[in-house]
Amino acid sequence: MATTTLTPAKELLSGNEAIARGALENGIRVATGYPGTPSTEILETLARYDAEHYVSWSPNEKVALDVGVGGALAGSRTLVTMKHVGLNVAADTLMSVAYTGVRAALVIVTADDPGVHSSQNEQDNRIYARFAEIPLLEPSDSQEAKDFVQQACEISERFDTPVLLRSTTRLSHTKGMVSLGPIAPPPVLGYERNLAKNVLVPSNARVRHEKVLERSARLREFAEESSLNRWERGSNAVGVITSGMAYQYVKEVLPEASILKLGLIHPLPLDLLRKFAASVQRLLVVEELEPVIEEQLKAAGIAVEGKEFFPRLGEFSPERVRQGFQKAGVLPSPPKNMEPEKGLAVQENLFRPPALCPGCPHSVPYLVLKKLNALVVGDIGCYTLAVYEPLAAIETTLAMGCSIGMAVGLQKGGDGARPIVATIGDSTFFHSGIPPLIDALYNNARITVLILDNQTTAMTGGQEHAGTGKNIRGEKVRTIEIAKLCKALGVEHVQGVDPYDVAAVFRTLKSAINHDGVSVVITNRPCVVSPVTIRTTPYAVNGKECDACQICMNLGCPAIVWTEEIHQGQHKVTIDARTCMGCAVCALLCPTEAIVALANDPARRAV
Amino acid sequence: MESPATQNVLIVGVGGQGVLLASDILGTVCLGRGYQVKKSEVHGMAKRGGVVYSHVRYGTQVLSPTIEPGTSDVLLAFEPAEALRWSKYVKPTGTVIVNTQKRIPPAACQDRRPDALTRYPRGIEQALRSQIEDVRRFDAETLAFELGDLRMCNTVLLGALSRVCEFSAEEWLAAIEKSVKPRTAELNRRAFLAGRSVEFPCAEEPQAEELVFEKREAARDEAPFIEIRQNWCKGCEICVRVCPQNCLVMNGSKLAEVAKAETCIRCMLCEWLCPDLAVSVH
Amino acid sequence: MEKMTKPVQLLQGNAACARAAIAAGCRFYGGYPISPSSEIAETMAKLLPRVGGKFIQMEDEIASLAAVIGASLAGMKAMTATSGPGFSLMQEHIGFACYTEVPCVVVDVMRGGPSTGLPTSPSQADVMQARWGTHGDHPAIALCASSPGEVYELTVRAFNLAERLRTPVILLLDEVVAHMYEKVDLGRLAGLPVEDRRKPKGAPGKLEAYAAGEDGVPAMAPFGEGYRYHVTGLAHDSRGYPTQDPAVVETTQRRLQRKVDRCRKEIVSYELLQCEDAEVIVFAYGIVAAAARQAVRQARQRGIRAGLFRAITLWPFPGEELAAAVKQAKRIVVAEMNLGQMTGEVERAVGKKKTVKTCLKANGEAITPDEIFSALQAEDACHA
Amino acid sequence: MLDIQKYLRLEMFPHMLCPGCGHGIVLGALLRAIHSLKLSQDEVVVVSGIGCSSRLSGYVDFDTLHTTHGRPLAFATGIKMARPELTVIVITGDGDGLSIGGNHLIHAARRNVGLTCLLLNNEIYGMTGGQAAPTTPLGKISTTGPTGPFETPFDSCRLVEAAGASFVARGITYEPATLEKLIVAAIQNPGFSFLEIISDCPEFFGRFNRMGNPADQILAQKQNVVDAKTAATLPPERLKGKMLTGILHHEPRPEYAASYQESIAQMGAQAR
Amino acid sequence: MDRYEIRLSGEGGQGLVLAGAILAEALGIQCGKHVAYTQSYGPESRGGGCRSDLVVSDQPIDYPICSQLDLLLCLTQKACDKYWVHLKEGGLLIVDSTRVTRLPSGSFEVCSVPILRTASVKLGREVVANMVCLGVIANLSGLIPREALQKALLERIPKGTEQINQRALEAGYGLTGALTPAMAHAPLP
Repeated sequence: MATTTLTPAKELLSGNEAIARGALENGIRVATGYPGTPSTEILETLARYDAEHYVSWSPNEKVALDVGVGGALAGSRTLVTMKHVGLNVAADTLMSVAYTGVRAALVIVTADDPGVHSSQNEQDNRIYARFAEIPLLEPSDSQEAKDFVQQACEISERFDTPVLLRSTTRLSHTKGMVSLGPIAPPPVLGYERNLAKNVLVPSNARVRHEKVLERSARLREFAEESSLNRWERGSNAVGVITSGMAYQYVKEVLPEASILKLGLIHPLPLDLLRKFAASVQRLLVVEELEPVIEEQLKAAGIAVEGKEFFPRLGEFSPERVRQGFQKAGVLPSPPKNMEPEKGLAVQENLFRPPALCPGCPHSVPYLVLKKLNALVVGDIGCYTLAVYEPLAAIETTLAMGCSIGMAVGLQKGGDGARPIVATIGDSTFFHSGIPPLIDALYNNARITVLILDNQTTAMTGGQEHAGTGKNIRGEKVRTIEIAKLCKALGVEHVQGVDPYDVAAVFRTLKSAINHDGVSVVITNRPCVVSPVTIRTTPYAVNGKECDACQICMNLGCPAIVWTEEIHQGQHKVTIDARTCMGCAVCALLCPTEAIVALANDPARRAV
Repeated sequence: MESPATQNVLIVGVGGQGVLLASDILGTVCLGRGYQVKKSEVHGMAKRGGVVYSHVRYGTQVLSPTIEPGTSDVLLAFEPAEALRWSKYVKPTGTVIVNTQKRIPPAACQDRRPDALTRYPRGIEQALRSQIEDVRRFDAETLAFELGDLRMCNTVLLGALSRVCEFSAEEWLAAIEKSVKPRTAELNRRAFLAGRSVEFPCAEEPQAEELVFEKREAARDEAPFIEIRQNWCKGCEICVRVCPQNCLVMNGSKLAEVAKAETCIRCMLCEWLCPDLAVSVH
Repeated sequence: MEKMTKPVQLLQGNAACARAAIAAGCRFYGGYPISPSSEIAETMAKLLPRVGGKFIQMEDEIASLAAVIGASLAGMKAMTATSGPGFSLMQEHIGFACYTEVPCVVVDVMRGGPSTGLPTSPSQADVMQARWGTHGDHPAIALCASSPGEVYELTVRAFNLAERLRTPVILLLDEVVAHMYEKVDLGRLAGLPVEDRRKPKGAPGKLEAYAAGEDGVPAMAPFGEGYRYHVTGLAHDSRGYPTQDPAVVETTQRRLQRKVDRCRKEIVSYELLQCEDAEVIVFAYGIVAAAARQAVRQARQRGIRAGLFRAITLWPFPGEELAAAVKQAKRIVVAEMNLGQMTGEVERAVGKKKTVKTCLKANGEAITPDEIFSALQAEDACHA
Repeated sequence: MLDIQKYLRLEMFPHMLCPGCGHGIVLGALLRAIHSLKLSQDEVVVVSGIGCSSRLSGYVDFDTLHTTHGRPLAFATGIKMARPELTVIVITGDGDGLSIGGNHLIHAARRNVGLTCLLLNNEIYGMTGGQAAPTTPLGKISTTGPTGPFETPFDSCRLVEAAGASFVARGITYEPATLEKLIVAAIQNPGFSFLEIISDCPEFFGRFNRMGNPADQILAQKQNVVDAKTAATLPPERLKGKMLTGILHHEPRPEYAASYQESIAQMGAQAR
Repeated sequence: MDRYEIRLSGEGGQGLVLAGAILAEALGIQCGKHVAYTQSYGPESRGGGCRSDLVVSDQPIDYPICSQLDLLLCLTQKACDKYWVHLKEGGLLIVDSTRVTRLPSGSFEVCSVPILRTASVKLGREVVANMVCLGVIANLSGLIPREALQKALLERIPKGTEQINQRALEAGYGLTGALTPAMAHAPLP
């Protein structure tokens, strides 16, 4: 982990840490964002540095970008971070700030997730750059990640444009060596009143659109010259156009090829590309996800190959890139693999899906909702994991904050056969749950909104938010109370419940479901792993008493597993004291005296 | 084709086992030597009982942050099934170091019906050995526990790893000290040394067993039959609520009804907890 | 043991009661100490185990009668003994025994009341309690002895009636009778017949526990012998199962009444002394009847044509018998150690044409022969 | 598998208890316990008092005695004395057993007469419509304690143990298998065995105190209990407000009816 | 013999209940007469007073309670003060000479003898005063043959105490030895 006090010349930094470092070295004064894997650590790293810069979590990406735009207009270099889908939320602002331009630099980090490691889709945000007509930079290792921040700032200010800096999960989460530079104090340019530029009334907007196109033209010229794009000469048999992480794989797999490594993805240096194309016998584009470069090249009349060999789906890896080159005939085909089928069967059966943590306060509400036969409209957060067996309670998950609005629609358009419950986390509620709740109230929906308030942004590792009473730096700030907020909006039925009290959860949810109108239930237990671990005395199974009814296993708690001992055809269970958090819910459910608290934690011994 | 100097170490385990800290320490050791290092992992599910892995590559030049299958020099597995899952990444001449303590995921036990597969296999050791010659298995957790804290398991495993890497014990210990909380530095040091001093094979090897996912056997030949005497049932909902298999539902007359008899595991809770004695499981 | 076999013994009333109970087959006694009945318990505690019976001192009178009913259900003839305050506590279970038709004998040694009253002084103020102390309708059988020898006889009879009719039978004594010693000829009394409850015929099986024949008395199976039936104090049907069906409830109520009514002749007993030509007849029972007997002799010596009707069975009230006995008499003097509890019954029985006077005393002292003699002489009632 | 119907008076079903009444669960556990002890139906007597719980005696095919309010132990004492060979089980409620019948309870315990007393505690008077019981917890609503009683409730197990019972245990209806085992152990103890069973009254206690439906209530039971074996290892702060379950006291001593029988034999008399 | 009423009175511990029972046994069982024997009970006995009453008759006894005493024995002043009024005309009052010092006067005969002192000093056991009483009563009343009384005594007393009780009985006879039954009715010196 990077530390602030000692600054050696080189450090092992993840892509995200490197971006943060880049921001510090380049005088970023305002940094905002909303947590989202794989972007989260950028702001977290920034917040750990004790400097003048302002770092904050915003309730959502659009707000973060708005703050960022303001920061830039005020004359401070600004960094706004989010995951790929976050940019959809911020897209409204993005599309227009592209018109107004910035005063100081506005760098927007979009962290894409090829392979969908931790997201709801694998959209390719390079397309946003074309859409908004703004530049997009794509580093391919930690060093570049840092360096590109500087470039991005300079481009942003030179061309008066917001700049997208695209990372991917692999880049963000790979640690590599980074040479460190001095941390620069952030300058402030000061605000400048400019109504024609900053007020997008139609008459101004029409003018600004023109300016955007002019800017694009200048940017294209810049691209041809920029050091961001690098021609690595090699064999002229094959030329490869690539960028980002794919570049590393290409280098690994096909080190002898000529490579045009693009750092500036939009706009493309078409002249340079033509020259490169002309220099090689065969031209391939190796890009993760969408054929963004490939199609532009084809549109420009440059003959390239790409997506016919390299998949549009999923994350690249050296072997996938190798397979692509093999498919393209660039590399010899491998001998037939030995017994791939057997290997596959083993992989399929080696079952270890992610699950809600031991002691997770979300488990019981979903256990209950399933029993209540509710149509559970999910949202984005850890609780999405309740879609898996055994909880298997969630029936839809779409995007941040969708649950409440969808619930309204499901109710209004539905047959009323099942109660409709939107489940949403505290952070997601602040992100984009409030307007749809207003909609539900305004339009008199008959839905229940279950706000799973675990007092953190758990899925991304425990970030603070408006409801936690602390800011990103851990300083005490105002708490926005969800219950009060709901009541203020006009929700008549607002109830809190302890999610570890199974009976209370049943009781509360049932009464909420029976309420004719919008009802809100708010759970009150904190996440047991983030931001701090809450571990009490673990529980254990007294095998003698266990009747193998498996009711405890319905919680899906990872600490509870089968033993070899069989009772009436069923496995008895045991609790892994190493992972048990001591929430006691399984003990509450156990219909015998089998699950008991341990006086002494067997996982730890006095040292 | 790849740089002969590049070394690949794949560290795998289950969320919460300390895989990432272990790979951080390895990265720091490499950095100390002035090597190029890349260390790649995916966060997010790490704390959620899911699969956790970290690719560590070091040498004079490192390009791809991830390791290609069949090219890893070492696989350091915190869990046997994870060792099996990632074993294809290891060179046949490579080394597998594996902690023998199993972490059976509940999902592997979720299907409670007869004939269902338990999705955690037997015979992992045998399967590993059939692919890689140098398999070093030991109970790192017990060793850690005996040292005073189960969580030292990752450091114990690093100790075992240190025997197959080129770095000296001093280099490792310096990196460990840098990476852990001062409070636990001494314990970590002892854990590392304990792991380092393990000689392989360290214990009796288990009997060779074919890799197999076991099928559950039915307790009885005939399938369970749930009988609900509707005229006795008063609709209190208890049976519906307690059934772990969700076999029962409340019907339109607000009485209990069998919905999914086939999932019944004959746990008897519905019969035992029916206050109206209206339910019998045959 | 030797004493038990000696034919003529000097016996206390309470001891005679205990001896008689054992002779009648009683093998269970549950009780709680209370003056002036305690010697019954003491004697039972000593004697019962010698005949294989069980004695238990319970925590109160309520529990005592409960245990008695339990033991009776389990097949043992059973009894308890108490005095006024304890008798009050037993009322609920007397009702229970009536309704569930469990034979048992309750001895009430009457003492001065109300409340704790006069624990060691005689009284006859529980006679109405014996009839109406419980709630609800049911027949009552109460016998009253006036000497230790009679205590013995009536105890045996109480058991016989209880067993024959499956109902609790109350034996009323008073402090004087209970505590006095008299010669009792056990040899003669040993010959008294003993009756046992009728058990169901045939092997155990499904038993309609409260189905009765002509006599209205269902056969009674002891617990633990395979008949497996239900006993409840709730209104129940012939199976013993609770019911609220008015027809069934009414049928049961009437049967309970009828089974006693039809045996009335066998139950009712009394003693007449010189009533044939009497102008004035004393109605008395218990120890008062002893005083009355002396008073009647005194009166006859003085030329007054006096007679005595001594009620032995108090409930069912020997009304018809009394009416027949006093046919020729002009006046009836009711002498009792209370404020006239039986007087109303007597008035009802003899009709309005007869003058009914009273000789009452409720101060803890026994009515003396002189007091009754005065009443016989006087036109007006003598309130001693 | 046991067909519980063998032990029932089928013609009495469905029983009269309210939907979700915990007492029915106890009935099942009791029958399974009797079955597992291989007791013949002819050697079991079930005695009960008055109240919802006490209605159970009517539904089982043994010799059964439904007595008066609070007195079943006294009746049962008579039965056990008369026939010590019988297994006499007393079913009573918290009002029946602890209020009106409290005296009988402590004396039965003291006497150590061989009865198995199941006290079904639903913390309220159910049969009469939800009045305060001697077990109603502080602050809980009843019709005669509309703002919650100010009286401290009984801990019946401690009471009975102090009174000298040789076996004292507590179970909950949510643990039917454990309950069965406790009943078996209680019956096997030769002396007076007391088993308090925490049961639910959804109709009154649950409704008045907003505890949800029967299923909610039964699930809530474990919130308030800790089993005694575990409790012994836990620090006091973790036991605060919790009731102990399991066998709380077991110290066999001579059983009353058997001792009496023996003394009869010593006198050379023949019993019955 | 017609109805004859005897009352033994004194205080608790003086054994008068047993004395009454022996008397009843002797008269009823040994002599074949009708007897009705009653005692005082309860608080009265605990409060110090003790009384046992005996009605004897050749005919069946109608009324078992004493009201006109033929013989009254008083071992305390209190008993004497309380009961002497029930003495029949011509009845016999026997008192302990040490405890009863204020003698009532009336148309009855009084016999004052040192019963208690005889038991404590002469026999060394005050508890046998009741047997001394029996001797006195038997001797003065002439109701009971000596053998009947002795037999009844053996019937009722605890085993092992026969000798001392017999000696006490004899002492009772001896105390009033000079007085014949006939003389009993004469006032004593």
